[in-house]
Amino acid sequence: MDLSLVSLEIGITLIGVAVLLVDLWTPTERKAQLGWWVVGGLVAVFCYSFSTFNQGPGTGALGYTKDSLAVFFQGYFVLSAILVVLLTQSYANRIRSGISELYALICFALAGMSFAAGANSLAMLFVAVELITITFYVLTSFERNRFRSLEAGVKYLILGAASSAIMVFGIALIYGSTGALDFHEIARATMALNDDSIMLLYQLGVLMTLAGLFFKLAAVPFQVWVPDVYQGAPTPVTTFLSIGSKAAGIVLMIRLLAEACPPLQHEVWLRQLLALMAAATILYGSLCALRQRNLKRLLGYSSIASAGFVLLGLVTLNDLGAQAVLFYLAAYVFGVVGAFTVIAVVSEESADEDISILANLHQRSPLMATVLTLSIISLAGIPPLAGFIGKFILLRAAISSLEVHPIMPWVIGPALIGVVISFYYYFSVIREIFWGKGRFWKEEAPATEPLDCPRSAEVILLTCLFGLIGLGLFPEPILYIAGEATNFLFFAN
Amino acid sequence: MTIGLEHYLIVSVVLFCLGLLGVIIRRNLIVMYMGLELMLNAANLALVAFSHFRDNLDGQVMVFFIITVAAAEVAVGLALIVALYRKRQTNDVTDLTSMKL
Amino acid sequence: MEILFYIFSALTLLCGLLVVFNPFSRNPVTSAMFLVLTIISMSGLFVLLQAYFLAAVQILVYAGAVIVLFLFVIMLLDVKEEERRRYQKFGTILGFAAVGGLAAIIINTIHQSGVGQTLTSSGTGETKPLGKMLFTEYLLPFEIVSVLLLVAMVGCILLSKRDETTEVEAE
Amino acid sequence: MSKGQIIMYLPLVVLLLPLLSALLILLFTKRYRQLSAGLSIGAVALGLGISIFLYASQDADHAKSDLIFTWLGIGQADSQALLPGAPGEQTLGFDFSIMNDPLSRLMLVVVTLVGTLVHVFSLVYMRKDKGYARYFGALSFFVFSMLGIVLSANLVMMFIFWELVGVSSYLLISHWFEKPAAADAGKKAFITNRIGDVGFLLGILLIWQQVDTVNIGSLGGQVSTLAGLLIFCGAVGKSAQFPLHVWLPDAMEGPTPVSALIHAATMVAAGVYMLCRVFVIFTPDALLIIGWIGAITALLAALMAVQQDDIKRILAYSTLSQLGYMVMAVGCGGPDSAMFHLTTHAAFKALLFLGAGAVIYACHHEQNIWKMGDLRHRQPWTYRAFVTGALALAGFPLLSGFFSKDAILMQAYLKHMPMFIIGVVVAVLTAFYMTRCVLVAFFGKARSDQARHAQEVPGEMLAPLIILSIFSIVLGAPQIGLHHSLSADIFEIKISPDAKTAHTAAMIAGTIAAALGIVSGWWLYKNAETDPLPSKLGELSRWMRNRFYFDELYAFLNRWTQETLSYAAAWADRWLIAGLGVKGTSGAVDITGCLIRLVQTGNLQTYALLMVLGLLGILAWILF
Amino acid sequence: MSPLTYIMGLPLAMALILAVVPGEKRPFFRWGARLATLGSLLLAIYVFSVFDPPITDQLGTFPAQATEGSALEDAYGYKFTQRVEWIPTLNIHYYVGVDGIGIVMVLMAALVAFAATCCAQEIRTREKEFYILLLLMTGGILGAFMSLDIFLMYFLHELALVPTFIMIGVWGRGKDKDFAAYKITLYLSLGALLTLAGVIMLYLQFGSFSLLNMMDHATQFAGTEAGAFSAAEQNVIFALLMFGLGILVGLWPFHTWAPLGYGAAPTATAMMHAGVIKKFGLFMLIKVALPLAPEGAQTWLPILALLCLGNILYCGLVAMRQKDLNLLIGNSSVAHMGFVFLGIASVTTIGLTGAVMVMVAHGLLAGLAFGLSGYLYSQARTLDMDKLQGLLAGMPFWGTLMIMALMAGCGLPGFANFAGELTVFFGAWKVYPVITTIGIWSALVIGAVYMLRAIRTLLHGMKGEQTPEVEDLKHWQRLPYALLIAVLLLFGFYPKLITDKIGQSNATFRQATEAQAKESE
Repeated sequence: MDLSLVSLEIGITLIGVAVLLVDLWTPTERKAQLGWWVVGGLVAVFCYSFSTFNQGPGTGALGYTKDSLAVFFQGYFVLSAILVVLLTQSYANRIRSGISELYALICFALAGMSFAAGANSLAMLFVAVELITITFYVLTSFERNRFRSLEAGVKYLILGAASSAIMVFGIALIYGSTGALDFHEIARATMALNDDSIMLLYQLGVLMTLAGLFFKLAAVPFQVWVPDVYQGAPTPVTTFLSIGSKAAGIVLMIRLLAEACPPLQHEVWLRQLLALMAAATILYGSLCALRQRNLKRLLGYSSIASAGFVLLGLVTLNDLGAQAVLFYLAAYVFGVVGAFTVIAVVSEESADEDISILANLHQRSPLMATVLTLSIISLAGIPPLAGFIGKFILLRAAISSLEVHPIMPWVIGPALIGVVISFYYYFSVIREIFWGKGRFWKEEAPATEPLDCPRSAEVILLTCLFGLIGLGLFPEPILYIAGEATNFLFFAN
Repeated sequence: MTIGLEHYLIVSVVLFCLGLLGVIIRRNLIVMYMGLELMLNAANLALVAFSHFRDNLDGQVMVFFIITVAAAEVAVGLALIVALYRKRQTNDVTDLTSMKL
Repeated sequence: MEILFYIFSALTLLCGLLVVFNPFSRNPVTSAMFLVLTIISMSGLFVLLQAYFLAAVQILVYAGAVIVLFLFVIMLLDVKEEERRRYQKFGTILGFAAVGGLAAIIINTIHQSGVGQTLTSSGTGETKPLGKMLFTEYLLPFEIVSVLLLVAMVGCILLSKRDETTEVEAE
Repeated sequence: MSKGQIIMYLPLVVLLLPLLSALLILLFTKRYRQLSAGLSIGAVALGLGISIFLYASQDADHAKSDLIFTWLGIGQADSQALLPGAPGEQTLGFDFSIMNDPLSRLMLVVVTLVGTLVHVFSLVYMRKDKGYARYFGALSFFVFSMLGIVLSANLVMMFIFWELVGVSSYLLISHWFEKPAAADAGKKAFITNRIGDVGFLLGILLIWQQVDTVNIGSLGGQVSTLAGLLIFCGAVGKSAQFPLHVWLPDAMEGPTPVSALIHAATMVAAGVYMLCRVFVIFTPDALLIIGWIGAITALLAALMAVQQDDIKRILAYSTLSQLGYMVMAVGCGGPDSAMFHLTTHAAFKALLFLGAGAVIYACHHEQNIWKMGDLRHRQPWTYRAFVTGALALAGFPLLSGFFSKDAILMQAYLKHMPMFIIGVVVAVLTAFYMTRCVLVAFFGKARSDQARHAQEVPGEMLAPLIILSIFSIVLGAPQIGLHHSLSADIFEIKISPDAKTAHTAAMIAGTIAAALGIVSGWWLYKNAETDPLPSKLGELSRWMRNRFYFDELYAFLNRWTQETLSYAAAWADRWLIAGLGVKGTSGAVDITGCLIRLVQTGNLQTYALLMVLGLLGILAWILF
Repeated sequence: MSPLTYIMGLPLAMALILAVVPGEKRPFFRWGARLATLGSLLLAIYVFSVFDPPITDQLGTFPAQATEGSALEDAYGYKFTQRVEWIPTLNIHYYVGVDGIGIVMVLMAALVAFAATCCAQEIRTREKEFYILLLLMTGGILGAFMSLDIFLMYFLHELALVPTFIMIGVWGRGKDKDFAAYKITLYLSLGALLTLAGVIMLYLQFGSFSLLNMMDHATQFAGTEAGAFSAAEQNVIFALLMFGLGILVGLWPFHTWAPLGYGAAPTATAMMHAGVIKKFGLFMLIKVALPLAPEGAQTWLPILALLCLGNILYCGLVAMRQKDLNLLIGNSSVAHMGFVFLGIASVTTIGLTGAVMVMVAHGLLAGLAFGLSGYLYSQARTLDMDKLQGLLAGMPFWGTLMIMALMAGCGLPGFANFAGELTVFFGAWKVYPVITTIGIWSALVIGAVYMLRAIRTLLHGMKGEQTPEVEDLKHWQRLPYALLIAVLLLFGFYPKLITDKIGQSNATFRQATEAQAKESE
């Protein structure tokens, strides 16, 4: 096999191992600086692998293909990993020891994600998912002297393991009904399958496999873990969780639906299922967040809602929807990272995560206030920021399949309602920034002294600033790439 | 009657459900892990059965991976339990409710 | 043949049940022990399915490693058995119902699909092709699993090693 | 510029002069009292000159309107649209064009004449007022809008100036805006007028729908009764006909010269003028109703006037009844006599008001006639002028009022006998209450210190009185030929055969009526200390005194219709829409959110259970 | 480069500049904002003046761009167009240009914006943020009125959403300003989302966002079964647009946000929002919904007519009961929207022209009224009419302007409002006689009642005992108010100025009215 196919993953893994090794000879106080090297390495590796990437799908012999979809997501993952590493670095003094292990683990998770991006067989899917998940078990409980971190870790581990067990059983059933693990062979086999009795088994398998992916995506009814884990995990990990592992679930789902089960794409029940879940997820996320005061939990709920939007794009089961999903994710990164970065800095300074810590932020640090506001606006999907374009094309995709599926109004309606509801809590964050009362129940005036954020955090903030505005005003390039990546993905329509 | 694929599958399904039951009703984290192990093993059984009756080894390869992953999972999980126990002398899930709503 | 199958499967299920739901003892050690039995009897089933290699691996990895790990931790933390009274009736009943429903659905589906009738061939369980596949066709997942093990190792070390610095409550 | 063009543009000049002065005063000269007054007077006086010139230079062509510019145009201006024209596309265009025919010219003279005199009178009367400049500005603005009504050649234009007259009168009535009564009176006047205007506008729309034009010149007979009556509503509001008459007496809260200008000569006359303008559109039924409205107004107002004590209010009610007279005349198909009476009435009623103003000025703003008395020695000239006016109003033979009233009575005699009778009764009452007023105010002995210390007013105030008294003596005389020119030239009304008998009958009836009224008044009020009538009439007099409780009735109606509705609406807005609707929805959403959150118990096994249940549900739903 | 781009760009550019200026330089922000809006105003006046007759290259100094749609642009009477690719994937362009409606709206918006920036005196804290937000708002709405690409239109309009929220929250008045901020934001976003759905459906119908192409297609579709989109779809789309945009405008019963929000908003925001941004809904309704979904319009317009009765009558009655000046003005402005809706509901050239006239007039009027009340608030710190009485003697200039504003509000001839309402009545009379009658009653009587009550209590009468000491407008403070009232009078005395311009967009009107005309045959 030619290693250039997996050069990216190999590179990433090597970076991870290298960090582990270099760590041994690095004095403790300078360990945090390794982050810059990791970032540099990631950029270099990505550029190299991208330069050697030859258009057209790579071989699927090893259950791995490097088509444009994979490349898009690998780029996405690398970018988010870079941002997360930077965030980790500005978060370093929370992590007393093992900062470099943290970098390494992020790299390994990244490797898993980029394998997932190209996963082309159930075995690959399973292994990649497990690599990601198990890494995240460790990452989530990384601050092991914080009880909440451990609690989050345990919860995530048990629920995650349960869901992956379910997924494995589903894989077993698919394998049993088609006798293959490779997506294309499965597709061929299902085409051949004529009697629907076996088909039933196959459907069961697909459903259970999807359940495992829904868990990663945090879609109702597999969303319950999200708020606790998001709250307990270290903020960089939370960020990675909500942009990385969610996206891995999405790409796997797209691949599974698009490549492994062509016959199901015409099934009504699949659309109904996705539609129902999309509506439920959006409403659940928006409603639960209404009274939420813990910022990380709030963003957890909001990420549930956005998972609902992703499903809204997937309901269409066509290229348009997939393209919308891809762009939505691209826009989503900057919003989430920006928000979490500011929250990380501010909550670290005031040892609290209540929304009231944002009071006076406009005065304490205009940059952070601006970025947080813009991120929130973008998450809420208001012009002129990236999030709006994302929501726009998602709605476009959904509405465009309006006449194809009669269920659509029942998704779009709740979606719109959910958006309006979500505005309430998004705007209460903005309110807190600009005229918040602080801890009014303690009658203590909010802090006013200027708040300085670390260099690396500033880099992230500026990146997000440009990303949000740039994608909002000039979405064309990403839209084009996303369109290319999802071209002729689905057989149906 | 001869033992067919279906019998094995039924066994695996029941085992799977037992594991799930363990996760749901037992509050001792360690036992919950055992439940998870049972679930994975059930899947293994199904895979092996299928691969046997289908004459192809992909299933067994899968099982190989699953076993490894399960081991890793357990290792991490138990380490986590150790850390947790250091912090709060418990391994009962009902004590892990500091974050809610 | 049938006898063996019935014995092994009965053992598997019984011990599995006793792992999770032992009316006589809530002690994790007991559960661990029954887990061993489950594993072993299951590897017996593997043998019946002519997956000899996997049967061996099963015994080695599980009975050999995993269970030991379990017991190790149990001993390390000298876990007392959980008191009976803190037992949510509602949750249990609902859990039984849900799981039972799940089982019913899956079994029913399997039965309807009739794979049992359609697939009735029996191959020969050699290990060689397995190993071949593992290192050709499934090389990449294999490597990934190795990375995964590395991660697990690092994770275990990180999580279970004591901090040099004094432990402070973060919240 | 040819003579024709000059003639064409002169009315425009007359129209714009007061506007110009008003603007100048508002923008620049507010600080300089005399300058402002000078501007205003100059404008209106110049206007008077031009109008007299116009009126004198009668050229024969009638109903001639000149287009000045297009005020508003819709539907013409799609020059380069490539699309084909839509089938049902309408166009709408309102021209600003001025009516330049003898009728409008006559009205011009009347308005500017009275206007000038009132301006002059105000010079002194308002001297001590601190809103002097503002007063003159508003006065000019009023003259402008009044002239606008006179000159406008289509109904929309007329409506516009109609409204402007309303607002300027509002400004003038509540000139002393710090006085609550004045402010309220202004408000009442404006809103009452607005109610009439609703009808007017609806009428315009209906006419536009029926004959597809709003130009007065091209109006024909093919207008429905309803439209005519709706148009008439405007007149009802503006010239205070029953049932919208209530605002006029309160309007007396304004400065007296204003009352003289607005509520005697011009604004209230606008309604009648408008009726005469669009006379052609009225169907017989419409005319009948109009006539009766006029008759009722005339009678009611006369009865009310009998028992008023405030000198201005007496005059106000007499104005009402005289306006009723004119409207009745229109209703009897005699626009000429209506216009005739309008003209003469303008003269002597303005005279009376200004006289009253002089009296009030002398008595330091004492308006109750029972607190006056014996003023004929203290203000001899005012006395003479006032008496002249009173006699003219009472229809004393050979004075202007006599002739104009006869013309109306004659019309009534010809058309509807009942109206004739009412007219005669009203004539009697008129003579009676004027006699009462004169006797009580000027004869007997002074009943208050203000009356004792009163002395004759300065010349600037006397001059208008003198001039107006001359007019009110001679204006009606057949030798002047006003009536003849109106009936023959302007309205082209052919003399009906039995006009002779009607004329004699009217003349006799009028004379007798006047005599009767004066004699009874003399007999009752010869040096009376208090009013003898209440004792004689009892209940009836109380009703007269309280204006037959119309205000109370309207207040009641308003409270129980519009006010109640508004309360209900406000309540609904607050509690149903904003409360139940909006707050309810948000509350419901909030509660739902709180309930759903309870799912997040934080207990791992609950979560696991939920997931399994969810999976179970999905599988059950899909696979069965 | 079309001058329109500058009109929109100046405020936005200035917002960027101000963003980098350190917050201490407080005068800089005020004058920068004024400069930018003044520039837009002057340009707008220039465009307005050379808009008609049709511009040829040697006449207009800005040659119209030669685009493939130029024939269409001429057909629909659009000038000063500029078209640049923006998002090819979605077939979205930066495409600006004005027809008659657009140009009058742009002029109005620029006027009010300039006045608003001048009236922002009261802002003493955090001026930097305030002026940046104000400029964002201004640029966005100016752009929305001139964009020929519906996506761009929507996009630019939404720029105002967040600034409104923050402005009300930070610089707002009253104790329940938070509630007001949330209410206005949620309402507006709900309306915007419904509109967005409608816009997307339109886009999927026509495969393009370009207003002109869509209208062109619509005409070709009209009648023909093939390619036309069915009446059912039109019904859905028109309903979405009607209610979505209706919410943005305060269509009954979705109006309660308006008085509350304006009552709580700082002066400049209230002026911009009540005057300009609120008009966007109507603008889009006329420019997009009517011509593109005429058959849907046939279904829904009668309902709109009924609902607008809610505005005209009900809100008028509500206004009669208001004790707070801002609430009164707010309710009356909601009531005035009813006339516009009436004009729209009677899809006739006259009615639509009238509607646009009312939009312009009311924009100026609302700006003026809220500016004046805001000044009063800055003086007296309250707008409760029980506390404020007899102010005319104390502040003659302010009082006179207030009287004029209120009089204009109750449709006095000589002000542009009267011309507009009159036209609306003429347009609607033949279609909805009863509703028109009620409208006339409301306009002439109810309006007069509450406006005169306001004058009576606020200005006339003796000075109340609780009335605080207030001082009149000083010399140059008068500028914005004088400007607005002058324009109101100008358009009132010579409405042909705008009716001629509006006539330029007859093509749009025709397209809107054709279907109805067919219906009536």
